[in-house]
Amino acid sequence: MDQTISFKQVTHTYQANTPFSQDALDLVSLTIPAHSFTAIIGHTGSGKSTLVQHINALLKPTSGEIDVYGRTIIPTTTNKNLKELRKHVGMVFQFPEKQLFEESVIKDIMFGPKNYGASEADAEKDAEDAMQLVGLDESLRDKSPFDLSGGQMRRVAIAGVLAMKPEILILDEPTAGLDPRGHKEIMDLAQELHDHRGLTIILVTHQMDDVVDYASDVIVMDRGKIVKHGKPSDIFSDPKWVYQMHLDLPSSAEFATRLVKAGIHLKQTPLTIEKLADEIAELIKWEAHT
Amino acid sequence: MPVKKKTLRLNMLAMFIAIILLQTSIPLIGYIPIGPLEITIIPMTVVVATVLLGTVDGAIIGGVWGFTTFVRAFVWPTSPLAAIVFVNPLISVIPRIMIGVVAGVAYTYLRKHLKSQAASISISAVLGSLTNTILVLGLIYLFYKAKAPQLYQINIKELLPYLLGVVGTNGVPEAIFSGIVTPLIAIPVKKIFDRTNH
Amino acid sequence: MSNFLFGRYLPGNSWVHRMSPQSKLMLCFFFVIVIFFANNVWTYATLSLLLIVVVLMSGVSIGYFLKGIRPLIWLIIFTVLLQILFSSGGHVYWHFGPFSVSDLSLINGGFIFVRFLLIIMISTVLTLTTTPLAIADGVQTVLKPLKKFHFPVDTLALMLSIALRFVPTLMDEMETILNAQRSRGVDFGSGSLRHRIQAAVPLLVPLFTGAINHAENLSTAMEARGFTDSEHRSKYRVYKWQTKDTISWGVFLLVGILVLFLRNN
Amino acid sequence: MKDIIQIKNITFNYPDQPLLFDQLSIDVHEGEWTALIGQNGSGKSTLARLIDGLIVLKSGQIVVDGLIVNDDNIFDIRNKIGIVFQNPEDQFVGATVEDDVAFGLENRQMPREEMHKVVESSLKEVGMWEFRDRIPANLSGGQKQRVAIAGIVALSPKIIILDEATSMLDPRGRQEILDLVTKIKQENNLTVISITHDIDEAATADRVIVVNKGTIVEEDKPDNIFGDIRKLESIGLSAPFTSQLIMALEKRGIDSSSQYLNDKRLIAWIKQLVSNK
Repeated sequence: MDQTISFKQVTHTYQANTPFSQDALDLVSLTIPAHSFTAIIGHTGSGKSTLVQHINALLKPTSGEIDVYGRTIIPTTTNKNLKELRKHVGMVFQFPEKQLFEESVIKDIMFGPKNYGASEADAEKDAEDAMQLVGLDESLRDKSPFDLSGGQMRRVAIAGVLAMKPEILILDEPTAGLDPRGHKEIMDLAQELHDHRGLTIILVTHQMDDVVDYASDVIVMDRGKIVKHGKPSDIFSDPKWVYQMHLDLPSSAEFATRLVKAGIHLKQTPLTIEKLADEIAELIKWEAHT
Repeated sequence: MPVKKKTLRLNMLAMFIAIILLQTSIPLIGYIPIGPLEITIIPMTVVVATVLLGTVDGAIIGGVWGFTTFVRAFVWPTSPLAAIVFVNPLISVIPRIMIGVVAGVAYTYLRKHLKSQAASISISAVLGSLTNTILVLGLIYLFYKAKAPQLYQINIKELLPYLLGVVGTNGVPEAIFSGIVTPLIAIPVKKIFDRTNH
Repeated sequence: MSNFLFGRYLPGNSWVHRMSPQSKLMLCFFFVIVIFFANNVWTYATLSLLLIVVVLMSGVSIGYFLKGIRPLIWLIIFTVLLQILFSSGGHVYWHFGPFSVSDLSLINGGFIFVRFLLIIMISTVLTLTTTPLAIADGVQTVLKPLKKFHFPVDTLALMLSIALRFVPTLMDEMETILNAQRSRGVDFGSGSLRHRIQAAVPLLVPLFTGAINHAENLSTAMEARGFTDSEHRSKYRVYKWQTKDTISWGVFLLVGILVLFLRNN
Repeated sequence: MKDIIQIKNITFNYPDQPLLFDQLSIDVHEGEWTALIGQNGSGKSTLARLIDGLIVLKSGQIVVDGLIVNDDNIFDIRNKIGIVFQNPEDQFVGATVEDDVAFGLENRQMPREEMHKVVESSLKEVGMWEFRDRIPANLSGGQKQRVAIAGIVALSPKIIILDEATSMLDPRGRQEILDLVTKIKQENNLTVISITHDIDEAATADRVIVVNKGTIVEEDKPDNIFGDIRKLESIGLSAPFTSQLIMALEKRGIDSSSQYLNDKRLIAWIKQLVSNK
């Protein structure tokens, strides 16, 4: 079976009289290989959320075709055929803690697996595994999710998605509102899932530092179209273009452009602090030798 | 009442009004269609409001739903029943207010006499829902017996069994439904409410 | 999505747009009351004529009205059929069990149809030319006399305005919750009755808890901005009574009197 | 320099929860930008609410511009302080942008004609005048925060508190809000307190107070605080970008001998190294 996510000429038009009508897709074609870590970036309203919601068919295309690991979604696909697909595509929405509703942590996490037909015992086992994976202490198991801290609630929500054992995980700004420690923990979890559990990760984000630190591929969207798809180094090599897209550079690249403005010329645009330090060190040492 | 409590009450009521408005305009969270009939889940919202905010505020939220039903019967009726019956403000508003009153009185009493919070909420919800059904039925009967002027004159003598039948067959599953689901919703929501309301 | 309250307003600058919301609101009520008194061709014709004038004065193209009525057409037809089949008296053309069709019931059916149209059209004019906020303000003005009886009119108005302001917010949140639970395998709107009923829980609990958090945070923010109580505040938005309102009232009252003259007693 | 806010030996806890502050004291200097940093749950936001009298102290005293925070003074104090809260959605009271800016003025029973002038000038100040008819649902988070700032500017306070005001915005929106507050602070000679876990926001402050578990860990100029990356990380914060770069350069044998430099000075230093040697 074809292990990719592919969009073929996908268009999505919202009802013309809603204020969101610009947030649509316009003949999008792309391929995301399995086991990749792909970041989707673009300014607000560029169509990122619309794009990812097609991957688990929360939205259906107005025209075109989407293929997710061999399962096809076309405009006429009926809801009946979607459940099987959604089981394989986990979706973590922005502020996912807002979706919690059960009386205990474990029950909330078991909700997904049970909906997809797992027995009580299997669902519980999967939920316990998911708790461990996101680093929730076992003692929280029977507590009400509403008695937890904000950071813990978010883990419960993410565990609720992971318990369904998805092959593809979509994360829509998973670190919004978290402090630096919480941010790092969630991003490290995404990396762990990608590196050691073989999940395909699709990350929607505004944080360019996360893009260069974690993603292998980047999709840039603008006005419902894909304007670039490549490695982080391809995307950020042209600062002017990045700014034109109303996007930011990663901190290191941004700092590098300021160095250039100050007359210090680097060989290439560094994307991480380590690369930047290398370049500066080389420059200083080279100067020192002459 | 301290300012803080007063402001919070104002905003709680505002949020419940917003939810009622949403539920009356979005079927998915307001009505569950079963065959030709539909069960409304809005009485449950009124009961949740009553459990959180007390009898008076529950009655206010019920009244808001009633008023919305009334206005809607003119502007955008959901069924012929609504167009014929709910254009009478007494039929559209009073039963809805009484949901809050009955559920509130019942809940206050049951909380003192029953150990289980879930059971108290469940029984109050059933009573609240039945109050709505019985009052709507009773008032329809009363008004049409008394030959009050109507907006759409229909020979009600023939139609009355039909009207009573529709309201009745809606009312019973509605009450059962309220009894099962309301505690599942009210208990976690009350937890959040009590935490913010210290 | 059948939206009877929101997203219907069409910005404009017509006579009707510029009238004060309180008089639009009251005139709408007045019109509906006058309809109660119509009972023959002449009275219905008079009211229809007034309605046509109002629609023309609103500057809204007729297409919007038709679009507004289309979803209701089956309901109207059904109600009219009920009227025709369940009326008694007059010359009976056809009958079967409790059903009968007579000349009188056909005429009455016609009147009910017109009545339905008139009411829906006049309220559509109101919602197409007035924002929900202005309607809330109109309600506040209309209820102002109740202040004498210590009815908290201003509190009610503020509550209503906050509720209206939060409807789109809660609607967005509801959509996200819906999608989140969908991707956790919930099928909304299908399956057994028990299943459908249970599906309300994962939707409504998050919706309510979110609303409570909004209420709590908003209370803090309002007090930080110097809010104490709703009855002692000045008002930024005031809709003044204008000559347009007086003229419109004059016309409506005249039509009302005319209807009383023309009706069969 | 005058202390516009004096927090003296305060103790506070929420019902059924451990003490959040135990004998905490902080002074805020007039006209300065003070950043209060700490991870989520460290009690930073509670402090803002205590200063504004939105919640009540257990013991100790807070003095704002010469007035003790208590029930009698509360409205005078709220006239002196404007708070921009974390969630842009939850402080937007009015149905439209201009109604929202007017909300605080209505509370103070300002006459209508004056209100219209003030609303206009405040919205122009934050660049949202063209958006005055918009409803909040059609604004971005950053735009809503601008409206919140206009609502504060309209009341001409002496102190602005940013309570995690940028944490829910994207990086661009964040920078725009900080630039706006900086501009308003300069024009009106305001005191700013920014409560944040964003180190880059704190780096622009005159003074930084690090709070952890309800106590002050450190209180100093940003330069002296941001040098110690490990210490910041130990309390759940990250170091500013420049500190991280300096450390990376140290690893490569390039020693700055200074612990912290802001970006301008760091660029100058690198330039000097490159051209001198």
